[in-house]
Amino acid sequence: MSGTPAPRPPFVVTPGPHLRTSESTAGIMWWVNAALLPTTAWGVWVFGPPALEVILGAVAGAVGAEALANRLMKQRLTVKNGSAVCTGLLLALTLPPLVPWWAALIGGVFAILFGKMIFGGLGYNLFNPAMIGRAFMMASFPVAMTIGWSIPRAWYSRLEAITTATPLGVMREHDLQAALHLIGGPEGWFRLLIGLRPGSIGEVSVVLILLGALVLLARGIIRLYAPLGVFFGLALMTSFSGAAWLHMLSGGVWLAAFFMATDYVTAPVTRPGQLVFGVLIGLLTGLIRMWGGYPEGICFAILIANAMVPALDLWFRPGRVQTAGAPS
Amino acid sequence: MSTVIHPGPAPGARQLILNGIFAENPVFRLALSLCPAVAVTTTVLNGLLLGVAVLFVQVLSSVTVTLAKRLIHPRVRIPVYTVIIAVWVSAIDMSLAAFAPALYAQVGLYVKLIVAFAIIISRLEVFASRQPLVPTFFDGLGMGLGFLLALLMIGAFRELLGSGSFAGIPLVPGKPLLFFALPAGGFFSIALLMALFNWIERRNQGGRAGPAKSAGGHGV
Amino acid sequence: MSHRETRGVQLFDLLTLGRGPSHPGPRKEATAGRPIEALPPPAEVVLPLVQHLGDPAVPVVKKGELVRRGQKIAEAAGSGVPLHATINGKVKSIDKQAHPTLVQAQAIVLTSVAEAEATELEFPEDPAWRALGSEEMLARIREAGIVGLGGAAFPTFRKLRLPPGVTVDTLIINGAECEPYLTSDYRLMLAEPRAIVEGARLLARIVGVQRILIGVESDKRDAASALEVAAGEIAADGLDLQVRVVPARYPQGAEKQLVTALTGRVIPPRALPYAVHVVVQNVATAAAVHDAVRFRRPLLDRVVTVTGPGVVQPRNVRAPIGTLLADLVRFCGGLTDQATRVISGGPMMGRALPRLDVPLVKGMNGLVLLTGRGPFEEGYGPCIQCGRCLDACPLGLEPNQVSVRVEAGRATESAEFGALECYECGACAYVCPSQRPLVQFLQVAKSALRKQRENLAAVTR
Amino acid sequence: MSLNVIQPKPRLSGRELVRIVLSMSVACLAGAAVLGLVYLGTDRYRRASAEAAERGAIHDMLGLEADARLLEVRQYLVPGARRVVYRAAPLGATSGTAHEVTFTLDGALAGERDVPVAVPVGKELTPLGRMFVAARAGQPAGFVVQGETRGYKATIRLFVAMKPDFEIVDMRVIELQDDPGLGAEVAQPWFREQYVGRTAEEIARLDVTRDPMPEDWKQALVALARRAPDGPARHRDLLQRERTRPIYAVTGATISSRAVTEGVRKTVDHFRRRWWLLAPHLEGSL
Amino acid sequence: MSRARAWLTAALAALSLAAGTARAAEVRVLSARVVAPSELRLRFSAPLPRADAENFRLTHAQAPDIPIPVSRVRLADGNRVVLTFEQRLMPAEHYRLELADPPLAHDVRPAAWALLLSVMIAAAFINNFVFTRYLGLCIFFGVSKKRDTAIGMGIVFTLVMIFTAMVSWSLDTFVLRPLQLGFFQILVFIGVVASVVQFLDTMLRKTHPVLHRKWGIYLMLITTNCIILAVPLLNAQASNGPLDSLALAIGSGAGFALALFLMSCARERLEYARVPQPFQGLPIAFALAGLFALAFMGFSGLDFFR
Repeated sequence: MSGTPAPRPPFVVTPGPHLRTSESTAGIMWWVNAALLPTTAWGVWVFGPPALEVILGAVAGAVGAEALANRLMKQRLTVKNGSAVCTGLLLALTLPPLVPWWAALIGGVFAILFGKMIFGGLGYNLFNPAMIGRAFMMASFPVAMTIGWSIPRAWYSRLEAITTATPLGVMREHDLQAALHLIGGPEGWFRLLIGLRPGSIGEVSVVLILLGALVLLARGIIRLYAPLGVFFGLALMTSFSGAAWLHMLSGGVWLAAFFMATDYVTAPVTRPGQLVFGVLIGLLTGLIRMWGGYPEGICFAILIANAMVPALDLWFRPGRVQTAGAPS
Repeated sequence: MSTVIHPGPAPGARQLILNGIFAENPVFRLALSLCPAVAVTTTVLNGLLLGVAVLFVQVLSSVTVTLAKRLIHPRVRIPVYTVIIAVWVSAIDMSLAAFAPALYAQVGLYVKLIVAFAIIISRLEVFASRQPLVPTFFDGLGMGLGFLLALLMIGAFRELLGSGSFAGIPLVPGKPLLFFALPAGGFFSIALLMALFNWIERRNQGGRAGPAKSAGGHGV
Repeated sequence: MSHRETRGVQLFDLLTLGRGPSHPGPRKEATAGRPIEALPPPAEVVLPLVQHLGDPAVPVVKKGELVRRGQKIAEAAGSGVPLHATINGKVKSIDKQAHPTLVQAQAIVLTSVAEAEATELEFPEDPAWRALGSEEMLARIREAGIVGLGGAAFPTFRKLRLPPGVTVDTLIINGAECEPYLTSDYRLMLAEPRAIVEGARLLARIVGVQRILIGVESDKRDAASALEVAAGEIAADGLDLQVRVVPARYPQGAEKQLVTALTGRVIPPRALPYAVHVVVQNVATAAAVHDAVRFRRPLLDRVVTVTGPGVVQPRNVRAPIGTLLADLVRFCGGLTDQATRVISGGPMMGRALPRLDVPLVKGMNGLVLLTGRGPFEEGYGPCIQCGRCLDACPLGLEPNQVSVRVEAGRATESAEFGALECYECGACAYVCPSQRPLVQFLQVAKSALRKQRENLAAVTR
Repeated sequence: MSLNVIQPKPRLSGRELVRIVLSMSVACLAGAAVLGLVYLGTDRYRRASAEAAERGAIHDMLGLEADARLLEVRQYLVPGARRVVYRAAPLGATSGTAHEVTFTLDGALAGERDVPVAVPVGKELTPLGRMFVAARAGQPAGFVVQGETRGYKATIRLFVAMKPDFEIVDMRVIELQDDPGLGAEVAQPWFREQYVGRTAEEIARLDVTRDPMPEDWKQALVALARRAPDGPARHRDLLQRERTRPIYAVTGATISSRAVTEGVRKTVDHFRRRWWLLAPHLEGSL
Repeated sequence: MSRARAWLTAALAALSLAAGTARAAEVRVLSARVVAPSELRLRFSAPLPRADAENFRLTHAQAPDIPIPVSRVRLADGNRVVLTFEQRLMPAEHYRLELADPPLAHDVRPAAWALLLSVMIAAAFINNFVFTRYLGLCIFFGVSKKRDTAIGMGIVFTLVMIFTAMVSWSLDTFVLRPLQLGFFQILVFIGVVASVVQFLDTMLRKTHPVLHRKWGIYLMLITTNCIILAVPLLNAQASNGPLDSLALAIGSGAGFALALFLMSCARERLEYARVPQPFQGLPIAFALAGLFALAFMGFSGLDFFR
């Protein structure tokens, strides 16, 4: 008989259950941030220092705004849980690389203050804060948000003009042929896949986004319902256009499908709800791209679908254990 | 209806006017009839025009009602009030169309819609129909001025942020935050100004716990 | 399949590569391999008069009286059961003592005496034990002081006496010990499969059913086969007894889950298994029933798992009822330096005790000694709507919705999210990444709703 | 307060009913009277100010002196008859005669007559558009024509002012729903001023470029749009340099810029072809 | 017997042949569709005798005297012709096509239902009354606290809106305009709203007392609402026809109901949020409406005739 002799009161009395998973909100958020790193790094490598400036601006804006709001609302500092960083990063990754850094900063501030903190902080917001930030920037800095695209890798070779248009922008302004020409002919799908095309900082590399998404999937942080819904909806909507594959591979579909449509707070909680939510995003994206007023519609599609989430949560409730199955 | 019905003799003119501007500001405090008013306040001038229109309609209707209150049968007073307001709105509408056509072109629909502003008929009901001419006039003036000031504030805020100008005079080159000139920005401008009003009020109350009155004070 | 998801959803979950909702793992390694060890008779036992749901027993011994192990020392009163001496000893006192669940309660304290002064009562087999009528069997069960040994401590004779109008067609023996760490039922199934099977047959005869299903979780297949072997060795008597393996997943051992898993029937919210024509008994209870009917042996001891990172040598112990927990811990090598928490029962649904000088009661199936300051030490964060609790909840309730309503001071608006149906298995709180005390939120909501209902009833009356 | 209306009402006595009806009738009659008076009082001003605004805008665009004559030409379609009718009368005239010229759709003269201005056009005629002709000493001194084009989001309406030789002297966007800060910039002085001074032939071949507009040129355009008398002289070098170049698109709004350019081109082209037919028949009206 | 049948068959065959040739002589345009950017796709009931550019004359309805030059004529198959023009054509707009041989004319424009649908979609989404025009805010913020209320209000509202719009349109078209009494517009329209509401109220009370108890309160709230008045005013302003007016009313009503429903769902969720004190109540509702408006910006420029 060894060890400390019992009894040794008092012991800690806490409410049950007395075991808990090791997962934490902060842990999840930092994993998401980590999963975004590959595509972020690629964005910086492809679009050069301007992209880095935009990323730093947006993240600084988001984090600063969160700290400020914590202060004003006399809350505990919530910056450490990584959600503000995540919002800032996601915002930056959806921005054109040549947007001025201060615009990204303002966008980050707006995203956090009016997309999130005004409702009381993490968990209470209805709209994806990053997308609120982006929509706000589209409204406030329309020119920068329309023309701030950069030719991939051009920054390094110091070409005279490095601005260009995105494949979707070209498709909107001219036609499919012009868009195909921009990405280097029908074989351009490979460039689209690895991310050598003009576009938002973090949206270009499908492969690296997928890598990050796989990490999150493997860790059980996200589920595939919403992303599959997005792809399905977009494919359905664009299947008439004859350029469905271009629609699927360009723009921010992949980033949005895996990192925004899966945002816990602003997506439905149940699986069927998430699936419908995703399909809605896909359909709306296709709608806006083909008939709407913007070449890329995913940002607004997410916001509109976010607006539907409370309703979706009401319609798609978890399968409650009912009396069904009991013989009467 | 949260509007306070004043018991006893009517207060003085000064107090009535201040009441309309601050304590019962129709936009920020009573949250009534703000409907379309905010829509056109992308600039100070638009706000001014609409505010003046409301001011006139309010004062003229109040005065009409208080003068004609003996003639109005209580059973049909609401329809009669509506008619009175509609008449004055039409009159103001036509006058603006005739004398300020350029500005009117931008806010025309909303001038016509003044007829449906709940605040006007509610002032007729709670004040003009019970008080003599002079206080009614000042009450209408106060309410109208309160509305006008609120519209000017929103207009100034949105014009400054959205277009970087004041009353059409550019102050900064370019457009600082175009967002605030858009419909979405209009909602935000009002939210921010309302929150500011609430915050100031809470500070003035010295921390007395009173959740924003405008919240509960909604007319429905 | 006890859980709500259909096969299609599970297939889809596979696609996600995700692990699905995380569940507390079994964590039974420390004691699963250890056979039951008998605790030497302790120097003192504390026998509370209430160890069951019902009226307290009435002492029939006086202070200073000498009692023998097995002797009745308190008579059943009302709906309760009697109490027996669990050691040979002298009545030291009859007064208020510390109680693991009631904080303090009347108890008979016995101090052990030497073999020479008193000897254990003998319980010879009743030769006619297989042919008894059900009323006789029920009387013996009550007389033996048997209560549900799975944790509920509901007097077994009452559960077996069907309310009027209730018909039952299936008896379920619960061998799905789903609480992490606990292995007492598991070891009992390995050690005494025959007693369990015989007990099950007796129980079936009492409630008058032909079908017996013994549910064992898939991580205890050896126990299942032991039971099957035992069942095969016993001569057939027309009863249909099957041992079935159910998936190991918390809270598989909860009545509602097990009934659904074995029969496909779903117990309606807030109803008892009777509602679906089923009676459920724990394996340990079945063994005790066997002893009571065949030998008229009262419930004197029970198997308890003493385990967790806070104890030096985790063991499965057969200990007399009334043994002080401190004695149990001492038998298991004492506490480690890190031990900070004492959990009576399993770590999911058990309760934390502030002290170890309380007795082992009939319903206590585990003693888990944990380290650290508990899961909610850092305070909790806001609900981020991740939906993990929805996946974890075996009933399909919405703890997230309930919790935000309770937080906003609107607990009474949570009825439609199932607050009243929750049986507090704790699966939701286990998975919550924001460390929200969901069980407590649900409790608040439940009591608010009950109060509201009472008020309403008072008004309408 | 509106809830009062639905409260259950006790039965009315006959006298009360009369009073209620009277009360309502008085209110309505008085209201109608007031409105009628206001209408009579303001309608004249409304028309006058609308006309003055139109006249002012045309004068401003063409840079006319105050006493210049303005002829308004309205174009109608005679449905089913494959004919268009032009009706010309002095702007704002309420009396006197209007000159009507009718052409087939293929441009052959089909009729010509004078009618009193007071006689309204037939109800069956479909209005097609309006154009204004300024006249000085019996000769056309300039034209203002309304045109429209399809913008990025909705139809853009514009006014194009031309010299008698169809060189553009001004262009204004009067209706537009494009994005503020983006497509809506086509209404800005610096953008529209780019069309000024281009001849009809140049307009017909006009292209749009996405190159950034040189800063000096932008400043010059803003200054020129103010119509200072010495403007063209001061910016002569720039004008020479830029007149042959394409229109610089609004940054980020190439589609809107192209749409406006197309609208101007079409407006000038259509007007030239119509004026070619019409001019000989309007000489008397100028 | 068999001979008779043979005769009959022969006669029928001859008849149908004659009819066929007659029909062939009379070529009709079966369909004409503008495809962006500059194509006109035509389908005729019979092959065209001439398919050169000079045979076709396309004009915009607003410029019937200026033909749009044809740059290319392509015969897809016997009855199908694709014309390409030197200018952009707009699928949403109205053109007139004339053929020299055979002499025939055809109006090229989108189907009426498509135009009405686009009016409805525009009113419901692109120019949503609440989120872009700020109309009906009183009611919007007043009744969007509870979902049930919002749904009831949305339904009643849409119905009343359609009713008043049609009555107002009739009065405006058949009384006010012909008599040049435009200055009575406001008075008449608000009278119509009040009467319709009163009428529905009485009807409902008499026929469905239960429904009346449920929805009567909403009916009364409608009288002093600007959104209900805005539809007739907008119709009058744009001189809309009966179908356009109806489409606008339906679209506006549906848009308002949608806004109300979404807002009420969101606000129910917001009840449990920790909104900072100065923003509690209406300010947060306004901010929320602002975010909705920001989201609805996504619909701007939506055009199915693109």
